[in-house]
Amino acid sequence: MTLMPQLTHWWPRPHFSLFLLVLWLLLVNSVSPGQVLIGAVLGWLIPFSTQQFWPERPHLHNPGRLLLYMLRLLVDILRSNLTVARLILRDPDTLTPGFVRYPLSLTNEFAITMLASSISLTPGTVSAGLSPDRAYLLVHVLHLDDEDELIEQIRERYETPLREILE
Amino acid sequence: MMLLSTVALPLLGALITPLVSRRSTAILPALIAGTIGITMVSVLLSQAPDVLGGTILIEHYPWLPGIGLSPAFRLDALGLFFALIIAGMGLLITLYAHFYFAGKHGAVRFHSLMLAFMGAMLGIVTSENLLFMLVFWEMTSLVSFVLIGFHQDERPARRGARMTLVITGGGGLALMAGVLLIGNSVGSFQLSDILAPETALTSDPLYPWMLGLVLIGAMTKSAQFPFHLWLPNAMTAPTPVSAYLHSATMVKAGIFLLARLNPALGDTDAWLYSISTAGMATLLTGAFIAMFKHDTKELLAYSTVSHLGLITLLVGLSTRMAMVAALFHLLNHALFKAPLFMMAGAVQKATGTRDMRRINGLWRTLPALTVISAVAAASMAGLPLLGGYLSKKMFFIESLGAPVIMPLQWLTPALAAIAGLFSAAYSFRIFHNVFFNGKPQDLPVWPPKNPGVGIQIPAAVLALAVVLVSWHAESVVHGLIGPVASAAAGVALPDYDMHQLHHIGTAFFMSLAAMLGGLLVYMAREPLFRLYDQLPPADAREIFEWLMTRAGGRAERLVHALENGSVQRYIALIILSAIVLAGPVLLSGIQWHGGETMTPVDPLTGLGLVLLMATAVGAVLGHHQRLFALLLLGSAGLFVTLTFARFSAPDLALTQLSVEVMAVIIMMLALSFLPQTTPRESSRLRKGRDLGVAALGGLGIGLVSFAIMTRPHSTIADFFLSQSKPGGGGSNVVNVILVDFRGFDTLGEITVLGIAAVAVFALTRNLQLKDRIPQERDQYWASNPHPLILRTMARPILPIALMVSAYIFLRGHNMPGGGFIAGLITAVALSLQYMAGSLAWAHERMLTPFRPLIGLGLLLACGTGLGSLLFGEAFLSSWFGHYKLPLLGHLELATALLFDLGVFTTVVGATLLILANLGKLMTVHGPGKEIG
Amino acid sequence: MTATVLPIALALFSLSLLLNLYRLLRGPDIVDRILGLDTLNVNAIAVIVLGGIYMDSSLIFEAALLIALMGFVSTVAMTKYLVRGDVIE
Amino acid sequence: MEALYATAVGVLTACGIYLVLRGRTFPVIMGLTLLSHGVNLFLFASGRLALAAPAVIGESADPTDPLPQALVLTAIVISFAMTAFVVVLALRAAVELRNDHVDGVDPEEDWRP
Amino acid sequence: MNHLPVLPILLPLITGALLVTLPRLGLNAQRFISLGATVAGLGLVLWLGSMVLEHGRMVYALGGWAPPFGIVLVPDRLSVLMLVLTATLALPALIYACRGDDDAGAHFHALFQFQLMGLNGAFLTGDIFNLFVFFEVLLIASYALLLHGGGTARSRAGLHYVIINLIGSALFLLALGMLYGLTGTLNMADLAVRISQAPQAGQPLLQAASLVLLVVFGVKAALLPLLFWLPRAYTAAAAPVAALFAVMTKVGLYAMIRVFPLVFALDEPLAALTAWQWLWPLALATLALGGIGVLGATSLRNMTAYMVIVSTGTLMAIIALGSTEALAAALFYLVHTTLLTGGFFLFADLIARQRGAAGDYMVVTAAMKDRRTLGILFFFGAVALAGLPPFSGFVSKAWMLQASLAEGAAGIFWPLLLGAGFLMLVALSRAGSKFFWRQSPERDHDMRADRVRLACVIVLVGAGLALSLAAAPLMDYTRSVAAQLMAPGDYVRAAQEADLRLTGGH
Amino acid sequence: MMGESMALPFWLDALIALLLLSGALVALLGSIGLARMPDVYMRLHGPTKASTLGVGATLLGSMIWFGVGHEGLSAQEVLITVFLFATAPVSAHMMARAALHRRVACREGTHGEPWDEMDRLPGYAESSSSSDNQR
Ligand code: NA
Ligand code: NA
Repeated sequence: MTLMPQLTHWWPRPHFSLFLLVLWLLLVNSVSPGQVLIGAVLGWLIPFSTQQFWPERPHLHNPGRLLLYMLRLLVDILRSNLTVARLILRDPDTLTPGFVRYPLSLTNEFAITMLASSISLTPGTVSAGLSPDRAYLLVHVLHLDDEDELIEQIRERYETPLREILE
Repeated sequence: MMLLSTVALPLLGALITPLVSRRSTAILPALIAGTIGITMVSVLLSQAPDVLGGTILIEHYPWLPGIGLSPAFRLDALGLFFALIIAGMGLLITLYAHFYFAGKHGAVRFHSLMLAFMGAMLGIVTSENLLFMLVFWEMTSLVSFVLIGFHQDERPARRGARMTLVITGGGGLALMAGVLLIGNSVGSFQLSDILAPETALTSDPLYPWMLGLVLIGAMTKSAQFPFHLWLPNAMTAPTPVSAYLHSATMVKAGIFLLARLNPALGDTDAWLYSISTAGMATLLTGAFIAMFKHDTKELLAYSTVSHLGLITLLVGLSTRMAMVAALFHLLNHALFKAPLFMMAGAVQKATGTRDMRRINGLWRTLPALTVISAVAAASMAGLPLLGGYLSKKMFFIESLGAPVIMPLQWLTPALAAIAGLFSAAYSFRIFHNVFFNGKPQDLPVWPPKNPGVGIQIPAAVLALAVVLVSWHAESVVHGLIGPVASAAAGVALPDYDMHQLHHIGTAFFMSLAAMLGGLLVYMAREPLFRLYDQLPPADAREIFEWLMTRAGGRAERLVHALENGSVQRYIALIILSAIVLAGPVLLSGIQWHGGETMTPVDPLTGLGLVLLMATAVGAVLGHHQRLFALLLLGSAGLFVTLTFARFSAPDLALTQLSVEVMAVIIMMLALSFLPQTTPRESSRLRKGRDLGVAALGGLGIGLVSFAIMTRPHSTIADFFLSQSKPGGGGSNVVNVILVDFRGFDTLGEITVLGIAAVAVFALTRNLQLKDRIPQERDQYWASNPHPLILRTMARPILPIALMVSAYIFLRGHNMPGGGFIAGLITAVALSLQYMAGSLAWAHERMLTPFRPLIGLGLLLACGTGLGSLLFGEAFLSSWFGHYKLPLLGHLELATALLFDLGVFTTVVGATLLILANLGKLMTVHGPGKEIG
Repeated sequence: MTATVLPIALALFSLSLLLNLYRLLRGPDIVDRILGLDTLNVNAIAVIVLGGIYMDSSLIFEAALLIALMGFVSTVAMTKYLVRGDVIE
Repeated sequence: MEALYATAVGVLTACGIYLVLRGRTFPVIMGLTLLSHGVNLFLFASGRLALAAPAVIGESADPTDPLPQALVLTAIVISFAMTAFVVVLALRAAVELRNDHVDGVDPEEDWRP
Repeated sequence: MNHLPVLPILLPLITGALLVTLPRLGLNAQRFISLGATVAGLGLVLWLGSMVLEHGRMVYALGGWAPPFGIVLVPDRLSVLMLVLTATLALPALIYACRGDDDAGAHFHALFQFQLMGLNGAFLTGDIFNLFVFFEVLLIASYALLLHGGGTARSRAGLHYVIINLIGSALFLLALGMLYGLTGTLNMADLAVRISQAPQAGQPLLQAASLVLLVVFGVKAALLPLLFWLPRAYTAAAAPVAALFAVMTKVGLYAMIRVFPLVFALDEPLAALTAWQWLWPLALATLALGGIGVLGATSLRNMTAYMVIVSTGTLMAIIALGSTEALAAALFYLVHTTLLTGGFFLFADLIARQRGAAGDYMVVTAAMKDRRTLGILFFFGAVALAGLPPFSGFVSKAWMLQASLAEGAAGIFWPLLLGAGFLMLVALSRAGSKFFWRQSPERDHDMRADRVRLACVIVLVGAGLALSLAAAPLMDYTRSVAAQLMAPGDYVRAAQEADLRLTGGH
Repeated sequence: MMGESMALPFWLDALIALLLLSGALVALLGSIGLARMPDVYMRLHGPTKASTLGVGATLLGSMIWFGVGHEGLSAQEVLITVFLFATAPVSAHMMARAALHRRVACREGTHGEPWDEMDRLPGYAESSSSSDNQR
């Protein structure tokens, strides 16, 4: 380990730096020039000094669609909560839980993560594992009616958009 | 100066001898010692006329006047008498030793030690300061110890030496106590004050203690019963030592001391009975046993014991003339015993043994020595007209007039006569058995060789002295012993009536009876020996060793029963001590409720506190399941955090939370190498005891806490609140206290953290964890350690957490936050990378190794504090300023921030160093490779 | 209206805390306990935020932020421990 | 509130003491942690309990005593350092002594070589 | 402004930090830095001593904050005594360590410096919480030093030592909480004033606090029944560390004589303090146990550890008498015993290095190569330790006996003190004869004693003689220390009158 | 305690109240699920969704409350919310994985028990990290 190992990129993540600047201004709750300066410096310095920890570069094709995806996800989350609320208050004995293997077609790591997260946040499903060869996601379903329908739903609502956005 | 140099010269000689003699001829040490001896004798003799005339020479050298410990010397007749014996005898022994050690190694050591001893002995007898005398007193014990152990490779020598040291050293300690009591009572340790007529020690309530302690000191030194055991065992020393230390000088120190203190302590019933009883017991024991010893030196040793008893008895008798008798006998004993020892040494040289059953008929080989020994033995036996006869007769006379209570009046002379009888018997024996009594039997050296003239000269000189003293007994007694005895008695004594020694009275018949009886006993020795052999064997040395070993063993067992290595017990003792000490004080009339009104309980806070207690109790109940208990511990930490947050301590809440998580992670890292469960091994009793201790402790702390919280409160806090902004430049008072008002505490605190991290580094550096304690879980270890989802999510968390950390850091001075918390956030964020990636992966990406971070953090904090020195301010004086900059607007700069940066850096470095090195243990790369 | 709702919300969250603690103490598996603690952390965030509204002070929100961060990290650490027997390797 | 708080301090301390008296290193370390919780809360309370009165200038009219907070902060940090150290030491001792008993051995065993 | 008071803390801190910052630094460079700093530290404390002699007492307000608000360092005669003693002991111990002990583990020199920093800080501070902090600094450093070099015995002893001291620290905090909760201050002088003015209702709690402090300091000072951690810890530690530890028990003692007379007995006699009353019986019991332990020890190291206990028992017993003279005698003895026991820890190691597997255990082995030199040295050291003349042990013993007699305490104290001395004599003579007199017939060990190590031992053992020769000035000094301690009012006045302005924003 | 001075528009007040109350209810629902469900996998569902959402709603309410007229909009709540939503699935994933690896039993009647295949997939060795191979 040497002091300052390969810090190759002088500005590794411009978008992220911008995000950090905004985050800083929100945190300090001020837009004074001094704070902007500090935020800008930190926004550059932190990604710069930690770039080795984040070697992957997700290529975002369409930030707008990602936002849209997020919005849809939010709606699904709200819906899922209503579903889960109903299930939780039901007699647990009437539930039919199960594990479902969801065959993945995504390859991008970030995309897989997004998908897994989306599954976990939405109706009655938790992504419980990723097969070591990344061939499928193991999904636990609180109340399993129809396995194929569930897989189809996930593919349609989440995986396909994600592939389009991220791969 | 004269007396000081008298003492110092031999001591100096002792130091010089080994230095100069290392590679020179064998004669040099003897030459040095001899020169010193001659100087001593002549110096002392030059003072003799004045001193014997009543002059007392005193010299003071103030050293530690505060505790009365100052070298002070005094030469009066008593001192001179002893000093002459010491110096004169020393001179002769030096001569003797030169021949004794011819061809052997050890002469340098011997002469050096002899000189040291001579100096010490002279110091004892010329000390004016009683406390300082102890210096010499103990020195003689120590030198004696070394000399007895001269032949280190011989087991009896080592044992004898240790026994002597233990007995005489112990006696020295008692003497020290006695001297201190005397000095305290008199108000001075100077003999002039102690011996002054107006001193009335005998009426001091502590007089029995003084007497007892001094007596123990004197008795141990002078080998009085029952402390006499060391003397025969000291015979392992080279013969010159025996002759000098153990017959002529050191053993007389006790008697000297008694004589010296006689005016101050004597003349009481206690003195009379204690000393004379001890003396009598010694006299009889020594005389009786001596007869049965086949070893020449052992016989002489017991004989010495016996004669010392006799002298002691006389000192104790306190009759007007007993002191004269005592001192005269002391002189005679020195004169006749030393040549006998010298004879024993010479005979040993001639025959290779000291066993009188083998040594016989040596008169042919050693005719001169036969004559010399005849004179000495005759004096010892008390044959008429020799010194021994005279002094022994004096003794009989004194025993007849002993001021003992009525029914015992006959006892003293009777016992004295019996002792005299044995004394005569062993005197005959040592002479007859060695020089006559048939032919020698299987001697190691055959034929016996004459050891030369030189070695016999000192003995001849002494034999001559015996004759001279006997011849001029009257002038010796009147001219020398008289003044000496007067000095010892403290009052001028009339001249001893020498004529009564020539009367044919009771004393004469006692002498006669002793002599004849002694002859008879000697004749009947063979059956007596057989009788004696049937007595149960009692080897003092063996008994002593057994005692010592046993005492050591007992001590070891006792100590290890207490210090049994069980930290559980030690902890219980500590906590119990606190309870036992503080408990009673608290229970005595304390008002628990201090009078302040209590804050009302709101349900949520109440619930939080109840949950806090529940988690703690849960952790105790579930502590056998370690991970579960750890979880509960973590939640207890969470509730503590919430408690701090609730009671207006946001900084504390932040710190507690971060620390808790870090601590739990560290404990979990360790747990993976430890058993997952704790066995149930405490007995019911132990659990009960622990519960009791815990309940008492908890109750006490709870009550005290309640008592304090309900008491009115006035603190220095107002200062901090009012000065925080104007003086410290920050509105978060807690932070200003930490980095400014009490920044020194914080400096210490981060130093502790830094040291802990470095210590963890050092501890784990070479730790081999090859053998992880087997766990049932092992079979499932087969999965990707760095799940994709975690890995991906950990990426963006790092920069965001760092941003938060920067935010917390920068706001710390004015809002909750600060360097410590920021440092922990950074460390946690980085440790997440360790978990999500791997140690190696994450470690390659660190910008810097961790130890320099710790050091630099400390240096930065320290350097910030030092900066104020440049401005003439105290260490850690803070400085801050507000600036309006164009474009950037308002800006505050403060040294406190720099200090806090030091804190931040240290915390990051320390925490990561600990984590990385613990994590390192888990990797297959394992130890060996330093991390951080 | 907020003022009226606030105590109710706090009471509900307290109830949640109790349920979380129940799971934490009850188990049965260690994963259940971790889950209980994790949820406890999340609910504690809400309690802190509500407390902030109650006291009209956002001073302790950093504590909430920290609980979120630290809670996550500790959950990750514990689950890693369960799967791998170690946290960092 | 003070009574309840004091009870909590007492219970934490008692739990700490009980665990500290156990025979294995791990419970002892947990006990030390609980004990330091109890003591920290005790030290904190020496500034008295105050609600909604953080010692931040301008946040509260009657701020609480900040000094005990600073002291407890120092104490927390120090006890963290100590805990980290003792954990590693316990680990090392367990590895070297092949046993995680606090005494490393059966207490009856003779400790001398 | 005179910054001398803070430098004995900063110098080792900066040195230690520097050594941590440069972890790749070669061992020789580390030694050079560490030795240089230690020598400079000795110079510093001597200089500080001369200043204190001139002014009587200095008050250094850190950060410029006037007491009682900020932390003050109050070097007085007692502090100087302890500082010089520590520096004097540290130097030979460090030199000894530089002959190879420092290479047995990581960061010896940094830890050694941190240890010095903790000790010096504890001796200088006038703030009770700051005292706690420095206690922790010196403790964590001592934990690490104790474990330096590794091995099972160290791990076990270290674990006990650490756990016990952690509990001690918890108790310390408890006492501090009580004191602050009742008085609202931390500066010792201010505490003293506030305690003396505290209402009657608060007295039991304050007394309880003082008793908890007694336990805390008692653990550090090795007071029965709190001392059982000591023998094994001191026996297990590397020799130079154990030597330095000789001063560690004295820290507890220092804290007692610093805190109790000043803080709890400002206006009333010390003897009226409950904590002080407890000290006497406990100290006597300690003394007795120490004596027995010395007799029962099986290795020279272990024996020396028990001699440390004897010395703490003696010290605390004599201190418990509470008179100025007794205190002065105790302080003289403290100097003597610290240097001598420190030297003997080194000596035990020196012997052990000569005897192969037998180490310093009292068993018979083949003769040592240097047995004459070592034997003579042992003889003098033993004589000095057992309190026989002409060494400082004798002087201090004579003084302590007299002082206790003046207080009417001779009846119990004398037999115990003299008895312990007697037991030491017995044990040391046995040890000496086993080490130097009795040899098994095997071939002699042919390793020579390292000259530098030997010199270190000679210096420390020779201190027995030097202290005896220079006893008069040292006695005067300890008298003046005791007089200063017994007049806590002066301390309070000095601290209160410290002419300081508030610094901060300019 | 609550700032009495400020006058909140009714609808905003109502919104905040609604957010707080619904947030609390949803979170409670999650906790009930945690307490009530029969196996660990089913218990995971409540907290990951409900509690996150409930707390999110509370945070949103707080954000509005502080943002309007109090201390101005502050980012902490946003940050916390985002953070919670980002991490909750990861936590759930990790816990589920842990449960699977510990072979924590699921309720009887659960479809498709996954034990064996998770550990014995083809290509497992290649895809796992280097340290695995050496164990
Ligand atoms: Na802060
Ligand atoms: Na989470």
